[in-house]
Amino acid sequence: MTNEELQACLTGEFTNAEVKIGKQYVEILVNAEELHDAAIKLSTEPLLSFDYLFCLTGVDYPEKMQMVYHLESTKHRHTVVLKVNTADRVDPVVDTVSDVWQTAKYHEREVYDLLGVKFNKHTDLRRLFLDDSWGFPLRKDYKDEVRIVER
Amino acid sequence: MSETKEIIISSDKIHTDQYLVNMGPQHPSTHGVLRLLVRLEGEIVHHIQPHVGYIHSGIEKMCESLSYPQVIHLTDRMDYLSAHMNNEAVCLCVENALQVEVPDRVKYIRTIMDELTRLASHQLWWCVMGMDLGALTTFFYGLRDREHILDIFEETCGARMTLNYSVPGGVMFDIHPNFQKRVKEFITEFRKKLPEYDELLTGNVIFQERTNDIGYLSLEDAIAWGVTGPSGRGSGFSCDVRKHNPYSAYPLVQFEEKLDTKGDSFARYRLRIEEMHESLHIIEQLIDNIPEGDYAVKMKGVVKLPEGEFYQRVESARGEFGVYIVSDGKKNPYRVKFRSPGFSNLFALNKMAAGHKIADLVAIMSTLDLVIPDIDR
Amino acid sequence: MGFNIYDFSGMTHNMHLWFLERMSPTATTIVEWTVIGVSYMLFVALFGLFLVYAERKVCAAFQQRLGPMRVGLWGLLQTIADFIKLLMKELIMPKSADKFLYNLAPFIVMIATFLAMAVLPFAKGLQTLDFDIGIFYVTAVSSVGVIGILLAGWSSNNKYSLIGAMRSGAQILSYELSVSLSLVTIIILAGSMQLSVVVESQRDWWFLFKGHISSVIAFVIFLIAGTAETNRGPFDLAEAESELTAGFHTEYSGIKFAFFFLAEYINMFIVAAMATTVFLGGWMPLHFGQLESFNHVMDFIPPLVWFFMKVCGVIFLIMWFKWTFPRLRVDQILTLEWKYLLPINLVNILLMCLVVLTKFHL
Amino acid sequence: MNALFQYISTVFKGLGTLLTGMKVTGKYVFTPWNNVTQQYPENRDTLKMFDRFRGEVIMPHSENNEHLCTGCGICELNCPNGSIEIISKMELTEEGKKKRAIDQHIYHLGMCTFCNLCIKACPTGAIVMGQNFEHAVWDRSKLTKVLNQPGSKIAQGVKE
Repeated sequence: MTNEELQACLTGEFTNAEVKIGKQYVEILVNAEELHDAAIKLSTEPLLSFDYLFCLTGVDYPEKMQMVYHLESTKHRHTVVLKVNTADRVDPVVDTVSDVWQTAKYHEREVYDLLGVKFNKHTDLRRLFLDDSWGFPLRKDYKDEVRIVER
Repeated sequence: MSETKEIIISSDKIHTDQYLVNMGPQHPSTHGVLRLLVRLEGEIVHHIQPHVGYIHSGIEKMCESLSYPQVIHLTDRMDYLSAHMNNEAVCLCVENALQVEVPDRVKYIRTIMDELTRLASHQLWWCVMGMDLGALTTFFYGLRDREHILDIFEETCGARMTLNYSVPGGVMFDIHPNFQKRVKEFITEFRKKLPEYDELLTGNVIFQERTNDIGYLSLEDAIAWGVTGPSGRGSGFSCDVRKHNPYSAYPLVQFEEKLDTKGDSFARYRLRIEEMHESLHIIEQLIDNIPEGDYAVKMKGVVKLPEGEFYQRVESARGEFGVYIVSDGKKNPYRVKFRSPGFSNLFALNKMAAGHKIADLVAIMSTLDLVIPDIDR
Repeated sequence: MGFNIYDFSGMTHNMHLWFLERMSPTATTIVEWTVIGVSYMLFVALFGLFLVYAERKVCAAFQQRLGPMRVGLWGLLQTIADFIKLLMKELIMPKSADKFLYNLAPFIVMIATFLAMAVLPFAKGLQTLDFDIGIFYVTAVSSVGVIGILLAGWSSNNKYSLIGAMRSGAQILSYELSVSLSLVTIIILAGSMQLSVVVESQRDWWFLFKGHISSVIAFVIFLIAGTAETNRGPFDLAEAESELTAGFHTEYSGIKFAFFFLAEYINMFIVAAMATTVFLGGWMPLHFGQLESFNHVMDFIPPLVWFFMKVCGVIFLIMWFKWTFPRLRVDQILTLEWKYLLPINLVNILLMCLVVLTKFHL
Repeated sequence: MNALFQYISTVFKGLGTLLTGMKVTGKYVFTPWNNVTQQYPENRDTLKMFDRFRGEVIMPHSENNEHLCTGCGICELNCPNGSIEIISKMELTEEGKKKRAIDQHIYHLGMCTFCNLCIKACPTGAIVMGQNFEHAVWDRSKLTKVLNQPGSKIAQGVKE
């Protein structure tokens, strides 16, 4: 499916979501509450069948925390970027998608570790790289006088 | 993070006949500082809990304060065995963002370098695979052949592993006058040596027994766990970025995406050996036809990306490598995420190795071809 | 003293008489024990060092390397330097190890190798014990070493060591069977278990040639099973570096580790020496039946040289296995024994019986 | 009977593959002149690195003790690890104008990752990569080097 067709298809499927064509991929922005439903729909809908989550990450914007999911369909070979904003930047919570795409289990642990995003219903939400006493280093307000030398 | 908690999480009841063994961080076959918490019953592996982060170096955080050329040099240090692919991924991402069209010469050089890196990585994987299975001689035969590639790298790029050869808009130097001659020599040489690999290890009955029907990963699991590269293709997951999202000179060359549906250790092994043949084939198509021209387009002194998000996928030696750059228009990226193939591949290990023996766990881990800094970043 | 490089029996006999003339029979026995013990120890130490050096050089040659080159000419003093280093190293014991068993284990392993060496005929007349169950004795005492390995693994209080020791136990116990049965095949041919008789009856043809295909099969099986019994080559599951770090001797350091290390090499020597004695004619020169002139030329090379040439040849073969093959898995090692070596061995014994009964042998 | 035949063929096939493997290693053990080992400290005299090899950053000086560095500090900006520190001074030129010049070009070898970015960025080509790779020292402070030689000055005609 080309990006335009995909956009049309997604707009039909997700009435509450904002669908646009970004610089490379079709981007779809859903509400945090609808994330899990959207994930299930994206992965099971035969026309879409996004079964391969190749990148999962979070971005700390000044006023919001954004989760970004890069999805590909191995059947149709189209790609979509699923985005979720959380209003609460300091203590962000979203639903887990690790039951939809299993690889998300550890990617979410990484995001939790580095950005402090909590995932509801995640079976094993622990820090992945760092120990429990660390802050969340990828947040923009993270300060570490000892280890980070400002240039 | 206590271990007892983990047992409770990973098993529904307490098993008194099972015991926990820490494989790593100092263990000869975890290829670095990976720690696997293995629950065993006798020799049978029941559950594997990987613990990563022993070599976490915060590269993503560091990148936020570096300019783009400096980011490229850091990517060398993640997956040091496919350094050039990592460099290229960032370069392509920056070039796409700035909509710079690089000369054909650069595309050709990059592709050749990619494939040479892939060969070097697979050679090292082959010798380490043999060593993990106890055939220590393979280690030296693999390194012997890899040395030729590293010499080629050193002559042209100035370094053997951390190449830092790609820069935004091109490559750092033009190829060395000897480059084509040396590459061709290497290809003839290595085409003679590659059958030896098969004679020594692939055909060996002990090796066959050790890898056939071991570590099965189904296609569904491979996709769900995001296992890419030869490891994923061994399960029939067509995930070659070079085919599906071609970049550089890959649209111009003929090559096959090798797939195997068996999904066992041997399939993953065989695909890597065949990928070496394919890589030689790709280089042969390109090496005589490198077009004349500039080796880099003139870029501004300070590279600034337009505001927005950019993603670039490349096929590294281990699988799909991705760079996700969020830019706010400054000379530093706002956020960089590296999608490393090893990270996803590692966590499918439990799926593959549970139910097999310790020796198989080692063999399966080798077929995944893990590089720990790639996982930890 | 009557020193004769071709026959040592006169020399040893004269020595015995010389001692008897000067002291009481009891004292003579004690002095002779001491002399023999010291010479065995010297032999073990020197030949062990040589084997370690040879292993490193041979392995280097297999891998297109040079091996040790720095200490001494061509690295000849490397193993001595290593040995001095091992002697000077601190002996570290795990805190919760079983102290008695932990310290006992290396000695058991070492003693087993000494026991087995007692019956080996190095040359004509150069044999400490020559009694009529020589082969049986070797197979019996060589499996004592596994007790040491089991103790080492158990007492170290380390899971890796324990896994290694258990693997080793399972492996050595099953391969003991193949070693014995392949020797039985030759005993049928030789008609005696006394090693001197076995060597003597290879005067016209080595047993490897004498029993035709049946002997060759027995030889191959003996090599495979013998390699397995020394915990070497593709059968080094007990130490399996890439799986169990160092297996049963993970927790040993210094001279105790050196004992295990030396014992492994001396075991390899014993297996090679047994293969030599039983299949390749021991110290007997290469003889081809009635080719008198050829046999006569061969006789000029002293038996001691013949023995060590053959032993080194077999050791080279065993090293060749080790530096070529990947390691087997623990269940495959047992499959190989019980599904392949054992049935083939039993059929082979039948075959050998037929050969002997029909007097088909050379 | 078929099973027996299969059993025997498995044994022979297995032995065959083992012998194939032994043939490969055997080929090398009996041709020791093909060894690939380099005896490194002994071959120092004949060991020549490739001309692009990145061993360390050096600043070539002419026979008049002149270098090309203007002290502009671009290399310092381009260095990702802060291995380069430029200490500049103000000098009077012949016309009597004040001009910036290099006082000390400090290079921390211990922090350098040999990425070549400083050399690429240098507008006058004052610094290049040297081929020396034997950097081991007993004292860490020896890894901090001053690249411009004492008493050296900038060559004639070099402009910023």
